[in-house]
Amino acid sequence: MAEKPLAADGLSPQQLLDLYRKMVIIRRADQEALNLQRQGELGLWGQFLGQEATQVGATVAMESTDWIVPSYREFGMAMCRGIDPGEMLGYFRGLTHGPWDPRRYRFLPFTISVATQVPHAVGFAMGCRLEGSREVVLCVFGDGATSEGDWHEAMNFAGVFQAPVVFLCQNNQWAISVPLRRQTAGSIAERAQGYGFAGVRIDGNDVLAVFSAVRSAADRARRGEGPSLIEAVTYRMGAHTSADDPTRYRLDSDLAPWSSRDPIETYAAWLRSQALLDEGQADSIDAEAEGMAEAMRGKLRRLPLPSPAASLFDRVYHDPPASFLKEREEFEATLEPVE
Amino acid sequence: MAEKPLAADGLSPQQLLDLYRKMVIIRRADQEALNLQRQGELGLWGQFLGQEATQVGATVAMESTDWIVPSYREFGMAMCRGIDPGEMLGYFRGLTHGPWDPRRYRFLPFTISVATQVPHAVGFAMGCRLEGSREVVLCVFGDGATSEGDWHEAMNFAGVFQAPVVFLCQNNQWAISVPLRRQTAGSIAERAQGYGFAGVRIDGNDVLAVFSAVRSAADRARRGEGPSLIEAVTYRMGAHTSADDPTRYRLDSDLAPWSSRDPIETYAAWLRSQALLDEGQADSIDAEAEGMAEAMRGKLRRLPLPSPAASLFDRVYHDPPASFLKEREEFEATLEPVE
Amino acid sequence: MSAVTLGKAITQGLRDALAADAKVLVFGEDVGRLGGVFRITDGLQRDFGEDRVFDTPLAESAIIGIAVGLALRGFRAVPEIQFDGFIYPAFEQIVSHVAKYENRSGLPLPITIRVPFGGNIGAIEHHSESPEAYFAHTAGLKVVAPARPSDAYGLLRTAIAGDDPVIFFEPKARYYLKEEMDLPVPPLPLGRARVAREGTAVTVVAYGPMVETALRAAEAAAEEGTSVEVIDLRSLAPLDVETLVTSVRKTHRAVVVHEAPVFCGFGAEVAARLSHDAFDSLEAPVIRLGGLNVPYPPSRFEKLYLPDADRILQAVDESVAYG
Amino acid sequence: MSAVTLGKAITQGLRDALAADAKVLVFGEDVGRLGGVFRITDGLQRDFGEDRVFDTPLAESAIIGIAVGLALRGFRAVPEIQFDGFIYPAFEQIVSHVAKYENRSGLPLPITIRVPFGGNIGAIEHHSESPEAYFAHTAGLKVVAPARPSDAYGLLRTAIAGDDPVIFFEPKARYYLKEEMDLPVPPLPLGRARVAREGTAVTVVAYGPMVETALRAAEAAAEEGTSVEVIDLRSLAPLDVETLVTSVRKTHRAVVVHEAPVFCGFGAEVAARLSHDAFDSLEAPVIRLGGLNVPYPPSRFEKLYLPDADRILQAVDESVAYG
Ligand SMILES: Cc1ncc(C[n+]2csc(CCOP(=O)(O)OP(=O)(O)O)c2C)c(N)n1
Ligand SMILES: Cc1ncc(C[n+]2csc(CCOP(=O)(O)OP(=O)(O)O)c2C)c(N)n1
Ligand SMILES: [Mg+2]
Ligand SMILES: [Mg+2]
Repeated sequence: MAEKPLAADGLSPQQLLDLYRKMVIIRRADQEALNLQRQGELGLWGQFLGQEATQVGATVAMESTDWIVPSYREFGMAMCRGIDPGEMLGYFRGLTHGPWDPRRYRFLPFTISVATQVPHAVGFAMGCRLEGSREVVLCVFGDGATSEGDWHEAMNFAGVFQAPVVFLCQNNQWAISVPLRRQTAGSIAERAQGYGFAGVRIDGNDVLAVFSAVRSAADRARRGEGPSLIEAVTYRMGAHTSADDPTRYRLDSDLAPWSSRDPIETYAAWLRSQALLDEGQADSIDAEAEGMAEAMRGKLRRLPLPSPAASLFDRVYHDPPASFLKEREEFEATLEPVE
Repeated sequence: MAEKPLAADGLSPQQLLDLYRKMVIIRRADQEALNLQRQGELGLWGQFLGQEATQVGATVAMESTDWIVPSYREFGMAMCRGIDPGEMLGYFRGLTHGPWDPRRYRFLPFTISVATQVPHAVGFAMGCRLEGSREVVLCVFGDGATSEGDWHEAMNFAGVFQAPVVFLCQNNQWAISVPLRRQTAGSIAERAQGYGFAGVRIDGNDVLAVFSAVRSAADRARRGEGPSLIEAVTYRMGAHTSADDPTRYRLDSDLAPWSSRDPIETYAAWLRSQALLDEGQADSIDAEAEGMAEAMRGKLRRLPLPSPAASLFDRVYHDPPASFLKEREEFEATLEPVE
Repeated sequence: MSAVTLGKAITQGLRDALAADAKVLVFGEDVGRLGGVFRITDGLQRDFGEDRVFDTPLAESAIIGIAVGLALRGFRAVPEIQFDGFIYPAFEQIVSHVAKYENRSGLPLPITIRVPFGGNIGAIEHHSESPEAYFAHTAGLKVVAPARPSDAYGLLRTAIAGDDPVIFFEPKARYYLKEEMDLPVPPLPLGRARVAREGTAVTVVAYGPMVETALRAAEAAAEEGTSVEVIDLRSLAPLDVETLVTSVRKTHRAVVVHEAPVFCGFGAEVAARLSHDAFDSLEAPVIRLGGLNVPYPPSRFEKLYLPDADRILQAVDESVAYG
Repeated sequence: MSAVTLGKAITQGLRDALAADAKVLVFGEDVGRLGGVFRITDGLQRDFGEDRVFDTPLAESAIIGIAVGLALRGFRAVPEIQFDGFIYPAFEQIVSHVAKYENRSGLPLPITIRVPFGGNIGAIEHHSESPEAYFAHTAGLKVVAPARPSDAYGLLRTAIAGDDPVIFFEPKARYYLKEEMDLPVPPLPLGRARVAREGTAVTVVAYGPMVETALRAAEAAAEEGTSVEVIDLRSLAPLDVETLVTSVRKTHRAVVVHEAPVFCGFGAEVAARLSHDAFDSLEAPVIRLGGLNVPYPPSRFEKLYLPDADRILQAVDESVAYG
């Protein structure tokens, strides 16, 4: 991995180090969330272990005015956008369907229903284009998502309307228990050509490769040259979610080759080889990650239980019908029965 | 068009002539149906004028034990399969949703809901494969259909399960008023590659080119080599349906280049140049077509109005619930009130 | 005052909405150059340009999906689904996103999905469906179905100007129904039924295409000496229960009619609600009329499948004769 | 006799169906190697091979679409939709084809779509939906929702062996509910409700996950001296109106309960039907209980959203106190 001067070219030593820092921090958050789930603090957790390079590289490659439309495994991306991880865990704790303001962070809500966010991203990007804005949309999904009809319809719309959108497939090679070869006929990246735009397959464990592919796709979109598809090949090192038991369908030997390609370790080695990371820096990043984990844990545990009536009723309609407000009142009455 | 010995190679003079005969006959049926619609005998008619070569070439290329899964514009294909055109018109007269026995003709019902038949074809073909049968499925759809999610999902399934299916796109360049360039990003044929199988773009107005592409795709499927996609480029010379007014969105000059590429005329010229068609034969085919049209018209006009109760209730369930049979009885009672 | 058809009132509603707010976008299959298969969007692309009124590829799920994205971006999306029977491919986007995205994001979601619906037009399969109950049952949506031109205009303007998603069902068999009026009429709040005809003996509840049929039945009943009150719901969700109950408190009898199959149809909600809220007032069971519980039939049989004025009259007589 | 869970009864039903007829195919997302996210298909691929029990790509519309194709080819297709909330992408295939294809082709369409449904499992969005009303309203489908292991087994065998499409809703929160029984039990005809508990004062109508809740409420009511009859519908379409009416003729009062939102939910059909057919027997309005008319909430609030034994008891008391 030592021969990566080109991709690194545009980035300052500080920025290169920051990529490492971000990967370490989000991994720590991932690990902490898993622990919290095991301790019963979260209803569910979906690890992204192994996918840190894709998440960090792609997010950093976008400008801060750009928008990100995620699936559900992009917790790391959301962190890179500055969303508080403890707050976000409210989602996995079952407290709220939307723990952050999507406009503030330019990061749309998680989407559980696989691939259904892809047309949202395209519509959003069409809107940017109509406005003559220079904003670009990064739309993220998994390998399994590419099998859904919505994915295809959105690709075609993006091509027809030349929407400024970058499609990023986090191909982690599994959709729950289904491996890529039973999921996907042909190749994901190659499908782009059928829609008349560029598709590339890159090493999703190489943060600089991800950065550079996403950056140039975003630049093209910004210049009005339309959409691109990036297939970042990575690996889901953990279970699908905390509800999953991968030993039922995956061999340890499947994992082995990927363990040696850990995105953080390989990048750290390269940084060291370039004298961009020393022991002291590594330690202080680890300490920062530890602090983040502690803060996240604390924040999660202190998350207030929102008011039931507000949670259930207040974000259904902007202009709630009178009958609906009456139902809200009736509901509140059942909570605190009048004597 | 004179240099087509290769494609023609496998076909006897008789077979070559028969392709012409079939095209003439189905065109005559199309024209007659349009007249019948204008006379108020049909609720709707969807012309296939200009697409005769694709319909005849493809149908003849399949073996009689193979199956065809059509969209709604494949009246000509159905005729080539021996389905009585007068009976079939019962569909467009509003008498029945299914005027023929799909098993007898190995021709599934028309599908109005665009692209939704494509997964049916794939499932059917998966079934053929599971049975170890040598039967192959020909699945037909329009250019517009390729924009639907179902189309994509079915392509991917076909690739993953190596289903013995031939996908035939009748790219007539319009989906009602929407021209190909606003419908389709990239190229239809090229999309096949993204699913890991062969895609070809052929001249859909050249009956021999269609025959040969479909025949070889079917052969591959039969040998267990999986699906193929054929994009037959043709042109919808008429309106979308009798309810449509193409002058609102299409110029006469759009049509002009295609008028000179009429599939029947060009093929007739080639046949004549090869001394495979003489005036007498042409006349007798015209006469046969005329006879067919008369018979079709007569048949349509004599089609009995099916019994209402049977039409409404008898093909809903194979095992009708008691409550349903009671509803049927009540319905019959409203028709003939008991004194 | 001049006679305006329902179709033209909707066209004018779209036109005025496009003129009033540059964020309004109209799109769907064939709505641009062609002006829609029913010509409802006729002339809009010419007058507002291809950016604001545009044809889409043939993909209903994406049409609604991009509407969500455009709405999140700040546009007011007015997608058209070409026919009732082609809304099903978009069901996931509607149920999981259009209905729920406000809940998850806290953002407004101004989407008005126009759907020509209902039968009686002699069409082939999938062109005569009445899918309104699916959407009425989906929390987070507003569902309207006007019956006359002025309401269509007024409700459409309200729907488009509002910040919540609305499924806007247009009774396609009534596109040529006329009303004397001056456009524009004021925007009409959603959720208010209207008494389309006053009466005393039985309440007939209808919406969309069946209102006209109910009015014809009421006319015939009047000739026979039975005074029928006709309620035009206009809005299914929210449902104006008060107007319904008020009417039944007066007539003590009710019939509810729609084109969709009776089983688990919207009439079930009306009947269940009236049977509950007006329990003590009802002197006869609420009768439900609707399409038969079979797939929509070939067009030659649609008149037997759908309720008509005769069936409404019979139900009215049955209700009056009860008890 | 041994204690069998509902989940295991379904597994056994699939196993016995696969063994009984070589044309039976089980497929869906993760049903093969993994044995399903709920382990309902556990061991089936191992025992019947990858041709008969197979994983599909992640595409619900195609899963149902190929089921149609396979059924037309002569197979008995038993697709699984992984969660209730993921059936919507397949809605078009279900409504336009699964429900209508027999009508159009005259051919049998043996498809049993298994759907784990309902809430109360602490899940994230889209994993706790109760979409049964959408399908009950769709003519051409049969819709069942068993509540106990023996019924689940018996109904599943009937569904798979039958020639009509069935939407088979499995109450996922009850997969661990046990019953003493010997498998196999005989196939159970669709369309027959059962009296799950006899009573005299009020009829509580439920299905799927709410039957157990209703029984608990009935138990509590008995302690308070109120005799509650509980009806387990088992089948929503066809609906066993006779059993319902017979019960209400006896108790004169009814409550209907489900997890789905009340508005236009399946309870509306039951209430409308009872209010009509048992009009003269009813001494109180039929009360409907269900989820609130809001999107399914974050899991910490689901207990407030869903009906529980307390709310059923309150409704029972309200019904008894009426008039
Ligand atoms: C429409 C839909 N169907 C099924 C599911 C259940 N499900 C959740 S995640 C998942 C696999 C997704 O795989 P992929 O797209 O590769 O993303 P990954 O989980 O690997 O990040 C499935 C089947 C879902 N969430 N949405
Ligand atoms: C799902 C669906 N959406 C919309 C329609 C309305 N519609 C009927 S045909 C058609 C265009 C189809 O174009 P194409 O697939 O190219 O076939 P062609 O009519 O040209 O043969 C449209 C939009 C439909 N039938 N089904
Ligand atoms: Mg994956
Ligand atoms: Mg076309």
